[in-house]
Amino acid sequence: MSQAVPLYAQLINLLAAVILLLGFAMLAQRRVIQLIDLFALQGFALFLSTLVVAVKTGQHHLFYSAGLTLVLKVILLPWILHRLVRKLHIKGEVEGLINIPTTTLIGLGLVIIAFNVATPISQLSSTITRGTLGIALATVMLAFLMMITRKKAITQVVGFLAMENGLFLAATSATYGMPMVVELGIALDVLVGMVILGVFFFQIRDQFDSLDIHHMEQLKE
Amino acid sequence: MTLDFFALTLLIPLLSGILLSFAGERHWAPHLNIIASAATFLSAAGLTAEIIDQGPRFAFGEQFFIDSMNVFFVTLTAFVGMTTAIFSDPYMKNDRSHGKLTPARLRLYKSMYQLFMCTMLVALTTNNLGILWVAMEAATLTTVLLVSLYRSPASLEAAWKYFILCGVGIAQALFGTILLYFAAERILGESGTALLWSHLVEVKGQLDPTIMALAFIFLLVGYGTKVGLAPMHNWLPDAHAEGPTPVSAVLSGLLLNVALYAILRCKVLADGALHTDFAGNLMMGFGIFTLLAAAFFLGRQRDVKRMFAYSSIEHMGIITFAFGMGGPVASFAGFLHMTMHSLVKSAIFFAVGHAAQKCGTQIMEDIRGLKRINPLIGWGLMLGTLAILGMPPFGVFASEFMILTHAMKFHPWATPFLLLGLGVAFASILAKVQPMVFGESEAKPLPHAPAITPVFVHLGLALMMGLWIPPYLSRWFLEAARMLG
Amino acid sequence: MSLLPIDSLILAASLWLAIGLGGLFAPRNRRYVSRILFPLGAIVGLAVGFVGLVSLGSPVETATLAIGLPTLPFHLRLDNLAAVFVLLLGFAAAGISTYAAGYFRQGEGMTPGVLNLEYHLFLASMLMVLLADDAYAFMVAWETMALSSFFLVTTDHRHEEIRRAGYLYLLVAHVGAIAILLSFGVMTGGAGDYTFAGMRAQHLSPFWGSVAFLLALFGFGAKAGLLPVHVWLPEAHPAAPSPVSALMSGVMLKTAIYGLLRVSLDLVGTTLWWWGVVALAAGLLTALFGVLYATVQSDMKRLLAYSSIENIGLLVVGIGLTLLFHSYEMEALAALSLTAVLYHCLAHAGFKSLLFLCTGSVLHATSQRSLGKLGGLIGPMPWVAWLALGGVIAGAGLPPLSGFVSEWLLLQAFLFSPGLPHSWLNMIVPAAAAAVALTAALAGFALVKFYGIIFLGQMREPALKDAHDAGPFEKTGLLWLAGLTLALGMLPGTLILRLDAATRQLLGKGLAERVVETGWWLLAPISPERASYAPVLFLLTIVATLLFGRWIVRTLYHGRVRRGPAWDCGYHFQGPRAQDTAEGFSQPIRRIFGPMFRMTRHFPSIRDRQPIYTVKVEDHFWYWLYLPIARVAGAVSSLITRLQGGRIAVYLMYSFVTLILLLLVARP
Amino acid sequence: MISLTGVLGQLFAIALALLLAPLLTGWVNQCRAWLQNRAAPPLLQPYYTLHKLFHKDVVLAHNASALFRFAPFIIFGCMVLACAIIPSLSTDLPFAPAADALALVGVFGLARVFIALAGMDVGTSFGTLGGRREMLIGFLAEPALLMVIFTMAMIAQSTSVATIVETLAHRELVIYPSIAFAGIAFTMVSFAENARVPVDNPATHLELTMIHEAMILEYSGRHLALLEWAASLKLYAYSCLGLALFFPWGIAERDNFLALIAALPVLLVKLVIGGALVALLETINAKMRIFRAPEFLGTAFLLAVLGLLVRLLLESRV
Repeated sequence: MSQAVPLYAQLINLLAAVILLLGFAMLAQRRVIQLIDLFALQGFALFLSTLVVAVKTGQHHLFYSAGLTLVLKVILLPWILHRLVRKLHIKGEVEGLINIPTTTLIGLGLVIIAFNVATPISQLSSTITRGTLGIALATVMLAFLMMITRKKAITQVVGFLAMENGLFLAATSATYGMPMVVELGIALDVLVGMVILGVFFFQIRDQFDSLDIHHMEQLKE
Repeated sequence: MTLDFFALTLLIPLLSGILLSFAGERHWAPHLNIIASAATFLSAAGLTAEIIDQGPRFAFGEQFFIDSMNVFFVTLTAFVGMTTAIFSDPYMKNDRSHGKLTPARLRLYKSMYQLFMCTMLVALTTNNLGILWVAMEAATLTTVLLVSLYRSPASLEAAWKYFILCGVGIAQALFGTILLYFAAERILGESGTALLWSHLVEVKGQLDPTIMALAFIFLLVGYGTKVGLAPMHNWLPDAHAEGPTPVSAVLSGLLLNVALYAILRCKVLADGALHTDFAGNLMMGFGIFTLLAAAFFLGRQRDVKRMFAYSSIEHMGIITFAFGMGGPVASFAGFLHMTMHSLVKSAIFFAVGHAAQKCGTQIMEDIRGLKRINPLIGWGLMLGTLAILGMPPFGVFASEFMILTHAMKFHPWATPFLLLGLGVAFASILAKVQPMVFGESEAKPLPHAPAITPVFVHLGLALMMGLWIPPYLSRWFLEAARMLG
Repeated sequence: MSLLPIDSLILAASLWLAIGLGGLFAPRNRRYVSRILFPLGAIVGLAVGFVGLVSLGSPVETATLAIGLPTLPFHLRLDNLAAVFVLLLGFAAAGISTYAAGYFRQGEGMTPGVLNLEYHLFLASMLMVLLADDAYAFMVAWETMALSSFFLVTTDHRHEEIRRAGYLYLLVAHVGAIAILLSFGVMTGGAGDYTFAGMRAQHLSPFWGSVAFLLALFGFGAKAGLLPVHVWLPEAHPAAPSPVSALMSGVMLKTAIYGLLRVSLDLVGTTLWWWGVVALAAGLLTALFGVLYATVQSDMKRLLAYSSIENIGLLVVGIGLTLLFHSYEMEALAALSLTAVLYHCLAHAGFKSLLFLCTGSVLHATSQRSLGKLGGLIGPMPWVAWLALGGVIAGAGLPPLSGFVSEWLLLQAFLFSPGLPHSWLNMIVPAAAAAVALTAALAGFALVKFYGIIFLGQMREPALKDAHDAGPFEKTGLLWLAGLTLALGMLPGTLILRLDAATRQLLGKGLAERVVETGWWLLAPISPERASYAPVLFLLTIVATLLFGRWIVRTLYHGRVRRGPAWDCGYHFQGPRAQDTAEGFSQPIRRIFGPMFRMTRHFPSIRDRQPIYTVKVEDHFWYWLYLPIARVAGAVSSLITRLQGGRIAVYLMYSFVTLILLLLVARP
Repeated sequence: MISLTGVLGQLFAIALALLLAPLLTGWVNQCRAWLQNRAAPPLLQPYYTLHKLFHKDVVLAHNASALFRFAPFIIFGCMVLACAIIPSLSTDLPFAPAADALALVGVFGLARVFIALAGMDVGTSFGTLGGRREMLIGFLAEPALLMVIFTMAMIAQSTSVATIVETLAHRELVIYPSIAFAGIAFTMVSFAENARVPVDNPATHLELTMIHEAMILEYSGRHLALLEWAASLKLYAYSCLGLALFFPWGIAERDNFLALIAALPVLLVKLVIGGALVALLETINAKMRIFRAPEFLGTAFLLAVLGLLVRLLLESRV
């Protein structure tokens, strides 16, 4: 194991680590605009890692996946989000339900859990990039945590999309990609979901004059 | 054979959905909605006949396949889809007369309704677990706008929660699917077949147990969110209560089933890989917890649709428990219960929908004397409620009888919990429904006569199944139960 | 004729169903429903009764219907035990249906056609309960019975308290049904064979047998009105229309007794002595409780309902005694007490239906249920009054009518209990007999109150003068039931010869030889030297004395009668208000048994311009058992509803925590 | 089975009861008067009263129903029946199988129900009050009486009165505590049942605590006569029952004609002593408040049950 790790594997591991780091950064980020930028950055790292896998394995559909990632996660979605923020005049701090240091500490715990859960699986993997599965799981969990701790609807959406990133990382890096049909389907779903969300935001703002989700705590019991 | 029933079953709702999205406000659109649903049902029935006749088959390469397990769901889905379409015609017209809806939203409703049916049918018939996931997500997406159709603050809130919670849930399911692929890929290779259920099931014994256990956890929590398993059920009462009633009916009667179907497919693989009762135990645990939680929720409800949404959660708990027990008898009972729940619960929602429209409220304390306003609606609601509470001679009792007796035999520890849940649910629901149906009232008639036939067709079927399950149906259930192992 | 009894009973059930459905063709046509369908139902009932009578003593018949679960079609079986109850159902239904033909007149809240459907469905389901020979068929019939009677109870659903009564009834019935189902489950012994034949084939360990028995006692007790699951009964009976109360009290409660007998003597297979003690204790408590509460009621139907609780208690006492003897293999004595049980079932079906129907006539004639507003109805309603007197005498367990026979048999059984090989039991059982005696005497008190206040004395309301007597259909029904009560009182020997088949089937012993030996007119279950009772002679003596005395007095003296105002010790302010009220009549009981009741009283003060005295008697169990349960359920409910707090972040956390917990904990 | 002497004896017993009953009442009243230092009424006073009452017209209240008119006959019939099955002279009573001891309690119960209903019929304040109290006494006394009978029936292994008496008469003279308990209980019950002093007072009208008199206030003429006669018969029946159960000696048995002849004087002697004792007990006791009556009868019940238990505990192997 300790022999020379191939370059592409090093690259993938590096990129995976970057994605995880960005996940933390998002967790700690207070401002909406920066959050979206971080998300775009994460998407870019994801694109790169997919590209590396694609180059290594030479699977065509992975190139498409990479392209899709680039278009969707790096360009389209951040753009939509930015537009939304501008149109809806979302400003200022993203208040959390729990303060940032605590959140990051919990996140650390989650990473440990994720790695532990993923370890037995990774050892079975034939791919060299098996370690990324743990990172992907950690990314998913961090995104989950972000959704739990944030109050604004839009940050929840970013969290949701970040979760999708984690999943995508798992799909591409750990398994060298799902079947093309599936990936296309997933991408389509994400896109449609985003569009619907956009529609939704306007409806929500019309009704509540705010995108703060604490307005939406009326349905109980 | 030139007429491919399968293709028709999927294409009719898809095409009519697209058509309705352009022409949904025309005066013939409601009829189109009904006709399309009826045609879907007919072709599903044709498909069923074909499957009974010729055995399982594949379609579109190996991407779709129909066996005795899913063809039964397909028929059920198409049937309830048809009756709901019939029901929704006067319902939506009434809503429109009351000024709650605009033509544009009606168009959205009809289009999305058909697309929703399509996604469910795809989810049911696909052989590819990835596509299954995609279809499930698409089902969420198509219904999310239906839930917020009234654009009221409450409905928006409900839709938002529905979207986020189910989205997150389904994301977990995706992780599970990826893990599954990860496990399968090592055996089936990187060919596109590694997510095809028909291939997976043949090699299920070779799948890595550790991965499969993890995958099943993710899939269970993920799809379980859509099933409404506690404590991931929170979206369900909101979405049911705030959406239009036809949507509540199909969500409760169909979508939950489809999500559970997805879990069942995965359970087969997990069982095969693990050789233990791990998956079954998890499902039983979730089932019992869901049942109990929902039962105690019921007592404090004020909104009638919300209450019946909790009742759906409760029944999903029972069904999950039944499938968790496994074995031909319990699975048979599970399928029977799913069928009964679909039929009866949608019938209840039909009746409730009309009742709420008549009384102009969903708050139960303000709905009184339905029997006096409209005896058929009143009796429909009363009988439906009693049926769903497991009173014989309705079919829900038959399945609950089998589940209980099976549990007594193999899992006696669970019996008290089951009974507690059922008892509390009985007490809570009956206490609320009885004064709604009986008593005095002075509500005005509605501009459009309600469609009562679907209610009684559903209840009639439920009654029949309580006393006599047609042999071909029971063969069908048995075969499906055998497939679950 | 090749129509087997069981087939004819299936046919009868189908006919009842058909009659019920027939009402839906013209649901609002009251004449059609009441004048054609109900009498038809009565005829079917009569036929059912005769089939039951005929098949007593004939071999067991079975049938399988092509409905039910795929693995468990409906198994039916007509044996002697079932035949006794079929007989009861048929004959009681004949009378009640005839009465009902005249009863349901105007505006009872429910459409006549629907009512007719519910009523006949109720009858058919009771018949199916008796015939069922597997757990599924039994449960389906049992719950259909509960359901149809629930709808019947809430016939007049416009009143809040009637709806509440119906709700309570169905809830308790359902809880009981769950217990019964569990009991069946235990009795299959894990073999998974839910036919009764399968259960008989199982040999349960004492522990599981006891579990099954206790569950059955609870489950059937809930339907029968055994303490502490009796609370529905005094609510549901008054709420229901009188023919329905009559059916429920007279027949439906007996199906629970049937079930208990079926399980404890037939299906379980073993009998432990302490089961008998448990049943004995439960029965005694129920009987005493029921009769005490009956005495203090002010609503005539509630009074009868509590009296039904008392009678159920006595029946369970009899079952307890039977089990006790049976467990020590003293089958002759077991047969004696079982005969008492069966006889009392029949007797109670007759007289309690009769009394409930009489209250129905009173209710129709006066629109009053409260005893405080009735009185003196023997004048305007002589038919009802005199027939009710028969019911009262039978109900008070007095000779020479039906209630006395069963009570006598029961006491005889008690008397011979010292033969039990258990000194502790020897002590307890006679004390139990004392309690039975007290119960019987108190029943007399309650029914004298019932009769005296409704039919005798002065009319407490002026409107009562316009009360009308029962119509022809009603009279026929009442006469039929009164005739049954008389026949059961007069011809115990003849009937016991028939019942012998049932006891012989369950216990291997019966009372037939003795009865044959001593002749039809004399009832001597052991030997005439040891115990005997000849109701015919009894009645003849009293009638002869009456006639002879009257003749003698008129011959020797005269038969002159003058009418004048009542004397009342010369006290001349004697309006109807001077009579005892219902509350006043029961004052001694409230005083003596004070701690048994939860009383709230309001006394007038000296200065009150309009002094009012009120007393409200409530059930302790309501406060000790039911409300706490409701409170606990409410508390759990409010605790669990916190799960749904409305915050999406919290919801996400549930999902997240669940996932993480499962990942950390769950291992294959 | 049924012998001629039996039938004759039966008829004779009934006739004797009808004749002797008022005399017994008269005797008790006379004794009471002596004990209370009053001038005693004639021994035959009850007969005079009956004769007078039969002569008088019946005055019915306007709203009195047919039940009111039938009740005296039914009550009278019940008492005749009771007297017919209680062995006074002989145990060879062909009528006895008609009702055993349990049925005897039933007979008294039937009479009680009718008299209570008749009391309520006219609807006066006193009538219902009397009916209520009669039923109160009834439900307290009846179980006690049944327990006494149970004790005796267990000794004799029979509930047939005749058999009990035969069995008891034949056993050697041993003191049974159970019989003693039963005897005291029976005495107490008899006093309550016959409207005697600690519970009721037969001699007074117009007392707020009256029971029996309150119920028959509205009766007059022949109806009242029958009721008075029935009351006498009841006292006679209870006396005979008590004597037969606790002092069974001297009662003739089947086919024993000599004993039958001897039985009459023995019975008379026993009744004379018994009546005097009744009068004595009535005199030395004070009338109780109505709500002391439950305690009184409760004690009787307790004693009866104790007797039964003692019987089971101490004597079951005898």
